[in-house]
Amino acid sequence: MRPLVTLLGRELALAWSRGGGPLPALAFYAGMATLLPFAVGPEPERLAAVAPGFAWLALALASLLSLERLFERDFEDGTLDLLALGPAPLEAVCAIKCLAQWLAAGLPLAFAAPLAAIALGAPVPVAPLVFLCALIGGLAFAFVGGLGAALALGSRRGGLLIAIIVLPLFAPPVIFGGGALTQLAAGLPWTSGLALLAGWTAAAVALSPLAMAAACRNAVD
Amino acid sequence: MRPLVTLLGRELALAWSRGGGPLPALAFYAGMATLLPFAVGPEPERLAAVAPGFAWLALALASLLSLERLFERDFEDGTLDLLALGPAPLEAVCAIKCLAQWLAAGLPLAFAAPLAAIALGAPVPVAPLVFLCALIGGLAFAFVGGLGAALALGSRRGGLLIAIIVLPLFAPPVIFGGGALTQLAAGLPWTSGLALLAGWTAAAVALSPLAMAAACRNAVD
Amino acid sequence: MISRIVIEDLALRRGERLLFEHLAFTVSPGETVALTGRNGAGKTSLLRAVAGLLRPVAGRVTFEGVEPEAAAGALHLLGHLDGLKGGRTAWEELRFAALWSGGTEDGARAAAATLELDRLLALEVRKLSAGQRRRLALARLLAAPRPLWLLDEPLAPLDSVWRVRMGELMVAHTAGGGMILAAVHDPLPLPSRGVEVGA
Amino acid sequence: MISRIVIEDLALRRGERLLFEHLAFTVSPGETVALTGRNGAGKTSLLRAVAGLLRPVAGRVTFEGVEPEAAAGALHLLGHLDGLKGGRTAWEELRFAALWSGGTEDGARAAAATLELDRLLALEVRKLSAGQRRRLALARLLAAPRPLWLLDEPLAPLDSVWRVRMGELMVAHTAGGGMILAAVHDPLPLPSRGVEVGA
Amino acid sequence: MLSFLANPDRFMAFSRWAAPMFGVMAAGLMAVGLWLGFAAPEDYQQGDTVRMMFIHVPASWLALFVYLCLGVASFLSLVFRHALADAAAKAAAPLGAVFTALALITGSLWGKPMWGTWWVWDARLTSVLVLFLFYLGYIALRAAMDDETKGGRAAAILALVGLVNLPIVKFSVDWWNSLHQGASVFRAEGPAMTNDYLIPLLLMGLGYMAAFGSLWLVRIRAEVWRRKATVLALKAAEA
Ligand code: HEM
Ligand SMILES: Nc1ncnc2c1ncn2[C@@H]1O[C@H](COP(=O)(O)OP(=O)(O)OP(=O)(O)O)[C@@H](O)[C@H]1O
Ligand SMILES: Nc1ncnc2c1ncn2[C@@H]1O[C@H](COP(=O)(O)OP(=O)(O)OP(=O)(O)O)[C@@H](O)[C@H]1O
Ligand SMILES: [Mg+2]
Ligand SMILES: [Mg+2]
Repeated sequence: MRPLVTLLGRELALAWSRGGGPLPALAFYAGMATLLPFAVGPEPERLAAVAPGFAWLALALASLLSLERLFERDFEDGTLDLLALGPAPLEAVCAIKCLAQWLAAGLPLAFAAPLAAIALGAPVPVAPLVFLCALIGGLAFAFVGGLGAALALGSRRGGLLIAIIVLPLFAPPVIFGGGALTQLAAGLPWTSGLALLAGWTAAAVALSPLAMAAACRNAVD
Repeated sequence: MRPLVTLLGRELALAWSRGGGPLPALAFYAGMATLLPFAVGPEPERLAAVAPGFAWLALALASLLSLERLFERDFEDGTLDLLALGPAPLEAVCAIKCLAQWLAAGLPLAFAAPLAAIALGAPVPVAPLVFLCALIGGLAFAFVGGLGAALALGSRRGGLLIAIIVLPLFAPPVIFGGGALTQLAAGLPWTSGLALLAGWTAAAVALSPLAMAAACRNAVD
Repeated sequence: MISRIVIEDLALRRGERLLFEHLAFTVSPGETVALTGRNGAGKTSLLRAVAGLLRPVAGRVTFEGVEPEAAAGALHLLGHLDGLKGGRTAWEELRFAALWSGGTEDGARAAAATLELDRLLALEVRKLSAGQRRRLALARLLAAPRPLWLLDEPLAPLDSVWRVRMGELMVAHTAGGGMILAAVHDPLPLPSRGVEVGA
Repeated sequence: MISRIVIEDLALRRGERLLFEHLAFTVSPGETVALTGRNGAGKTSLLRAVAGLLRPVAGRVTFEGVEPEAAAGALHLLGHLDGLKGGRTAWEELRFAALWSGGTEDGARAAAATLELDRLLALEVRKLSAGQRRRLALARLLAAPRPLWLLDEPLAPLDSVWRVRMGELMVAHTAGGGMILAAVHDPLPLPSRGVEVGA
Repeated sequence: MLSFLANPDRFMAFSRWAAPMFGVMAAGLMAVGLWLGFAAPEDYQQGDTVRMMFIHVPASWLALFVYLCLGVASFLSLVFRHALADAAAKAAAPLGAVFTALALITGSLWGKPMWGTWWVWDARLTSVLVLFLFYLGYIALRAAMDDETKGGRAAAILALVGLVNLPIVKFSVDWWNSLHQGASVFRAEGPAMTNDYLIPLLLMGLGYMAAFGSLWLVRIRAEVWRRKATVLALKAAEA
């Protein structure tokens, strides 16, 4: 356990300085909330209707674009060798990396998302669900994004590949979370959407480390 | 001139493979257009109303998140020294880098943005304006984003710095463009918003290379 | 403890090219083996294969006396790429490497003292000179004791004084039962057995 | 043409530390100067100062015979960091460096032939061995002719055969009126004048 | 069967006559299937457009089936490092992409008269699009790696990950309410379709299957030959 805790500390510090901590997340949402009225027109009820969904989608896009390079640095500067020769299996290393990424970037975004939704006029009762979706979904995005990043290691056209690989894996959680949000807005039961999201996240967290580790081993070879 | 053309070719190739050329842009928008209905609900008229604004916003976000690291690689692997010792002033080098980034990533995004807006049901007459905004605004985003990336070189907490530096510079063009789009949608004159956007872009293209070059010299020293 | 490392009938391929075949030698505790060979002969690839990062197309590498799964925990690999992050301080990097490889913080501090890095520990890695950076990388070997050292041109960026010091530290490691497998272009400043790769 | 390079009363500072002061020497056409000194003495920093990338705190570097603005165009700098991108092919990198430094594509091809890189040009840089990669970096010196070469430990990763070959190429460069300023820990395989940094 | 074909020489011998045979079978089955399909009576609701079914439904089946083949081949190549399995996976991907594209195109052509729209973002349609993206991702990932074995392995990992999408495509119509109809042929209670439609549909399905088998074998053979050629060229270059 001890080495993994050390690794988590290091990865957190790196992700924090790479992503800049919670401030960019907040700034990102602040910018979105400022702009949206301009883009959609300022009628409050129209804004309020799309606000939660926007907050949710913006989270997915932000994850998509910032997770891309999770492994590349470590691959290019030889750190991946060091990690592969450590006391923990590479699966655990990959999981820790994604977890750190989520803690450093996903978690602040999850806190910012409901604030942005409310600032845009979404009804306050929606906020907890936005938070829950962002919290759970962010974890899935982190792990799935890490998988894309690991698979694209050592290839030309990294960005292209990651987008193509990750998009199909991002679609289901976005659909589940969006479903829960629209159901809630329509006054319908929304737990099944959230449950599906949680299930997808659990599957992603459980399975993608295996694929990530295999991809890293393949890249290091 | 000859070396600058060579440099443009190289930077294009790098930006192309870093970003993956036009396909991720298309994939990004395809993903967005796919997911937006799920996130905000599929009612066509609601979608149509937010579509142009969303396409524009997504462009800004994509630029913000992908431009961050424009200089970092070159700084860390010594290429910046090579570029600084070349036949062209560093200002031109920086401008070329931003231009290449725009050609390789911004331009495809500009073509994809109106398509995404239409796919989401925006009225077809809005499309040319979305394209114009994306085209002009993308150039401003590229140069301003490059400035943030150059300023953050060699500092710890790069991400944080970039966010703080770049976001205030991103806000005005986003607001001008968004304003033009809502004006058009409301049947009001929209040229002033576009003119402001063009003015901002011209200022950014003219001034930011000076600041970028100074920041690079400082980092190399 | 590892009682011996046996390399038998080894063949490595990179891309489409076969680097070498039928390579065989052993490393016993207390021994230093210097790998020599032309550029591109496959010395670095061989070190990576011994570390288990590269899968040979034929033959095998056996660590006698330890389980195959534990082999990775018995060695340090110091390659051309030293796995140091320019933006972190020397101490952060050394401390992490020590704890990650099973050492302690005190071990890291002692290693830094041995390699006279104390004054540099607060600096960011990217500010170190080439020789200082290499010393930091070498400090990781001392920070967590592991019997086998796989070194890729370990002494090249060091000045003459540090080459001698490092030679002494390598002698001390082998004297304590350690093993060293080093790819070199210049002779090592300690008694060693040569193995030529891809001759 | 540069008639001489004069370094007068030079002092360099990194961070808070003064590396050296009152350093003075000259390099004339046809001369090779070998910079020696302990790790961290400031050899790399001196090379960067001569290239104009680092601003000295005192003294100056003068390129006699050329405008100060044209100085950067009269030199090649090959540092610890070689400015090669792992994801591009060797040929792409060499070709760009040649055109960027005022050379031609034919020059790049000739340089590759001289350094026997032809077979490797299609490979991605990250796949080259350390010595092959260094040869690629050295090929850039030949691909675009510039009178002054600033080299940071240029021969360390090369095998013995290539050290000799590279020595011959350096002799050829100085014989044609070129100048070489090289930071080294091992003696260069050609006649050179030594300057000790930070003694 | 699999272990019999795992031997490259036996595979080459087998595929040599099997590939053309499957091709002939495909032509025959599809000819009869189309004939019967056009002879079948018009649907009382759908009119003539019902004939789209004979193109659309088998293409959709094949889109799923080929992915399954890709997954199995990828698994074998990853676990047993079998070169032939890798070649089979490589050969299957573009075929699967074509079948998926065909399903998407014919489906959306059929959707216009039936649902009044070319496309809706519902679970079945979206999950098939996702399937198409997985095929594209597989092809792109392979193509982007200089090193063929590495590219093959990375792509195989992706193919295995994509297997989770298969049940989603299959059961999306049951799990979410969708415009698209549920299963009417392969279901627990037996087919819900008159024989007028069922027989040509099944013939077309078999025909598509045979066509896939034939093209797949041909592509694997080509890949095996290509690899032999590169090895020979390398030997010649080194000598
Ligand atoms: C782009 C749009 C469409 C897509 C992507 C699509 C996809 C699919 C897929 C993947 C299957 C195979 C399902 C399975 O094996 O369980 C299928 C079957 C089928 N589709 Fe579509 N479809 C589309 C449009 C349509 C339309 C417009 C109709 C007609 C109203 C239609 C009618 C059918 C029928 C009758 C089946 C056979 C169901 C069965 O027997 O299992 N599809 N489609
Ligand atoms: N992925 C790859 N694809 C093709 N060739 C490769 C790949 N990786 C390495 N090579 C080649 O393998 C050979 C062996 O490289 P290696 O780094 O093992 O050599 P080395 O003996 O360490 O050389 P040096 O003394 O220069 O460090 C080189 O010729 C290199 O070009
Ligand atoms: N930005 C910086 N801030 C503080 N100190 C620095 C900075 N950059 C370099 N140094 C220090 O300056 C000194 C000189 O470094 P330099 O790279 O010039 O040495 P060198 O003579 O080339 O050594 P080597 O032989 O190890 O390559 C080193 O002690 C280094 O730690
Ligand atoms: Mg090597
Ligand atoms: Mg130095």
